[in-house]
Amino acid sequence: MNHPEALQPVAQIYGEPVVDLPQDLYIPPDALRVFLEAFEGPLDLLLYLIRRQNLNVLDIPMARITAQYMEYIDLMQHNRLELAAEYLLMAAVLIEIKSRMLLPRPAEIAVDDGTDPRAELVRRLLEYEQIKLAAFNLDQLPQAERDFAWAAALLDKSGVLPLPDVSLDDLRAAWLGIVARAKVNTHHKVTREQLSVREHMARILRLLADGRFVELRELFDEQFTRPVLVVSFLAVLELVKESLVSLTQERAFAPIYVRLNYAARSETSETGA
Amino acid sequence: MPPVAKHLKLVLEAALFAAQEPLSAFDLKKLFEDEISVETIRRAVDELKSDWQDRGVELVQLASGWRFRVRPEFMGHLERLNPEKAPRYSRAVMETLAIIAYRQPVTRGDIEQIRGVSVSTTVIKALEQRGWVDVIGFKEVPGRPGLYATTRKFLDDLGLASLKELPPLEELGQLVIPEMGE
Amino acid sequence: MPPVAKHLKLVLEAALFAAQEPLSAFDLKKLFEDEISVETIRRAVDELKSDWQDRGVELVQLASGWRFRVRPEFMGHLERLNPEKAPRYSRAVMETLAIIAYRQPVTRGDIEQIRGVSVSTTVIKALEQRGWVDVIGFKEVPGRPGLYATTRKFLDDLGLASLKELPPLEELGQLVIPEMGE
Repeated sequence: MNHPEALQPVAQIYGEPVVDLPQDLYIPPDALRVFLEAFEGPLDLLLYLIRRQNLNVLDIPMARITAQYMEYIDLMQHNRLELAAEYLLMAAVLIEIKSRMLLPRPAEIAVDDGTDPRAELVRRLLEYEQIKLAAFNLDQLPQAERDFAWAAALLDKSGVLPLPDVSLDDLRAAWLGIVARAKVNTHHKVTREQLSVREHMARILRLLADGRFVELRELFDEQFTRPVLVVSFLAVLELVKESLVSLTQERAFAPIYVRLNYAARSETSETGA
Repeated sequence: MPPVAKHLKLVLEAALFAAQEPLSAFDLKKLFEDEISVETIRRAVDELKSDWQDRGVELVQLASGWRFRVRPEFMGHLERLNPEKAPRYSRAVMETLAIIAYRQPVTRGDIEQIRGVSVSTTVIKALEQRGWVDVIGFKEVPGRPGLYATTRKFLDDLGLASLKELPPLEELGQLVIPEMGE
Repeated sequence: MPPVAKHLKLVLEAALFAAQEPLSAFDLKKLFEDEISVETIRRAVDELKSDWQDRGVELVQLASGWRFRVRPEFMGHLERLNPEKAPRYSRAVMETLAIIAYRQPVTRGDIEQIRGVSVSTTVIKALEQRGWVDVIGFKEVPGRPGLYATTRKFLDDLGLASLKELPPLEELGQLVIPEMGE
C-alpha cells in the first residue's frame, strides 16, 4: 500500500525532514506549529490519529479519538496557535457523535434506522483519504518542466527572432521557483510597501548617478504627496543602511548633502591612477 | 504495407520539433498541399516514434497530439546545466488538483467540502495560471459558483493522452487497513 | 580517431533540443559530471551535425552557440501550420528578472544568493539588451559590483505605472514545497 506517510516526510523541522511523528501525544512546544502545519486540516489530522494507531476507520472508537483530538486542540490553545475554525468545527462534530452514541437508543428505532452516527464522518474520512492518495499518485507522474523538458528546434522564418512576451503572471511563476529553492523562506514576503521603497531607492540612485553632492531636499519633489514623501525618506534611510549613499552635514541646521558612496572612490581611483 | 515516403517523415519531424505545442493528426495533415490520409500520417508518426526509440528524446502521444520531449532519464544531465526546474507543488495544490481532475466539474465549495478546509484563491489561481484548470461553466445554485475542470494542457504536461490514463483511484474499501493485533 | 561515445552524443542532442537558447561548448561541458574536454565536445557536435545532414532540422552554429533549427527548405511546409507561438525566456532569465524587479537595487551576488544558483552573464545581458534592466550604481564592497534595477521600459512593456503594481508575493510560500538537501 502506497501511503504518502510511508514515503514522504510528514514535516520539516529546521530543515530536517521528520519522517516519524512522536508516538505519544507529547510534542515539544517549539515543534508543535511545524507538526500541525504538516496537516492539511482536521480531516487530515483525524486520519493520522486513526492510521497511526491502526484503527479501522469503519469502526472508530469515538471515545479514544475524541479524547486525543481534544488534547490536540488544547495544545494548540495553550501555545496560542491561531486555531482554524475548521478544527473547532471538527471538535464539535466529534463530541456530537460521541454524545449520540452514549444515548440509549429505543430498540424499535435502532432496528430500521440502522444509521450509525459515525457514518457521515467515516464517509468524509474515506473520501478525503482517497483524494489524498490520488494527489500523491498524481504527483508521482513525470511532470513537464519538473521531470522532463520539451524538445524543440528553432523556427527562424524572418531571420529576426521575435522577443519573448513576459506577463505579470510569468514573474509570479518565476518567483515560485525561487521560493522553493530559497533555504530561508523569507524572500517571498515582498509587500507593496517594500516595493515602493525599493522603487524610490532606484530612483534616488539614478538621480545621484553623476557623483555630485545633492542636497537632501532635492530628492523630494514638491509635488510629492505625503505618502510618497514618507516612502522616499524610508528609501534614503535604506540606502544609508546598505552603505550605498552617505549623508553629510557641516554643522547643526546646515543643509544635509547626499552623495553616492562609490562615486568618491571612482574619482580618486581615476585621478590617482 | 510499403514504408512511408522518406520526405513525408522528414517534414513531420521538422514540424513536430518546430511547433511549441503538441500537433494532432489533423494539424499534421495541413502541412501538405496534397491530400494525405490521416491513416498515412498515423503510420508515419508511428515510424518516427520507433526511429527515436533509443535516444535521449522521444516522441510521445498526448491529449492534444504528438510532441517531442526529453526522456526523464536524461534530465539529470540537463539539471547540471540549468539547476532551476519547476518547483514541486505543495499538498494543498496537489489535493485541489486531484479533486478537480477526478471529480470534474466541481465548484470551489465541493473542493472545500472534500478537503475539510477552505481553499485559498492563491491555490486555484496558481493552477489556472499554469493552464491546468479552468472554469467551464457555472452551477445553477445561489451565487452561481464557477465549475472547474482540467484542461488539455494538464494532460499534456503530465504526459497523458486522456483522463482515462490518470492513475486509478483507490477503491474506498481498500483504504481500510485491517486491524492489527489487539 | 575513434567515434565519440554514443551516450555522450545522445545527451548533447537532448540538451540542444531542450534548451531555449543556443548552447556553447562551455555550456555543454557542464552537462557531464566527468571532466570532458572541449575538444571532445566539439568533435561530438560535429558528428551530430553530420548525423542531421539530410533531415528537416539542422544543427547550426549561432553567435552564442549551437542550436537545432528547421532547414529553410522546409519552412514552406511549416507555414501551413498555425502562426508560431512567441518564444519564451528560460527559467533562469525569468527568475533573474523577477529578483531584480522585486529586490532592486541588487548586485549579481545578491541574485545568486537568492536563487541559490549561479547567474550566467548571458542571462543578465539578455535582460540588458532588452532594455529592461540596467546598472544604476555600484556597491561599495570589494569588487564594486554593479547594482541592477528595472527601467522605465520594463514598466512600459509590462503595462505598469509603477513597481507597486507588480503582483504581491505574500502568499506564494504555501504553493510549493521547499527543496530539500544542501
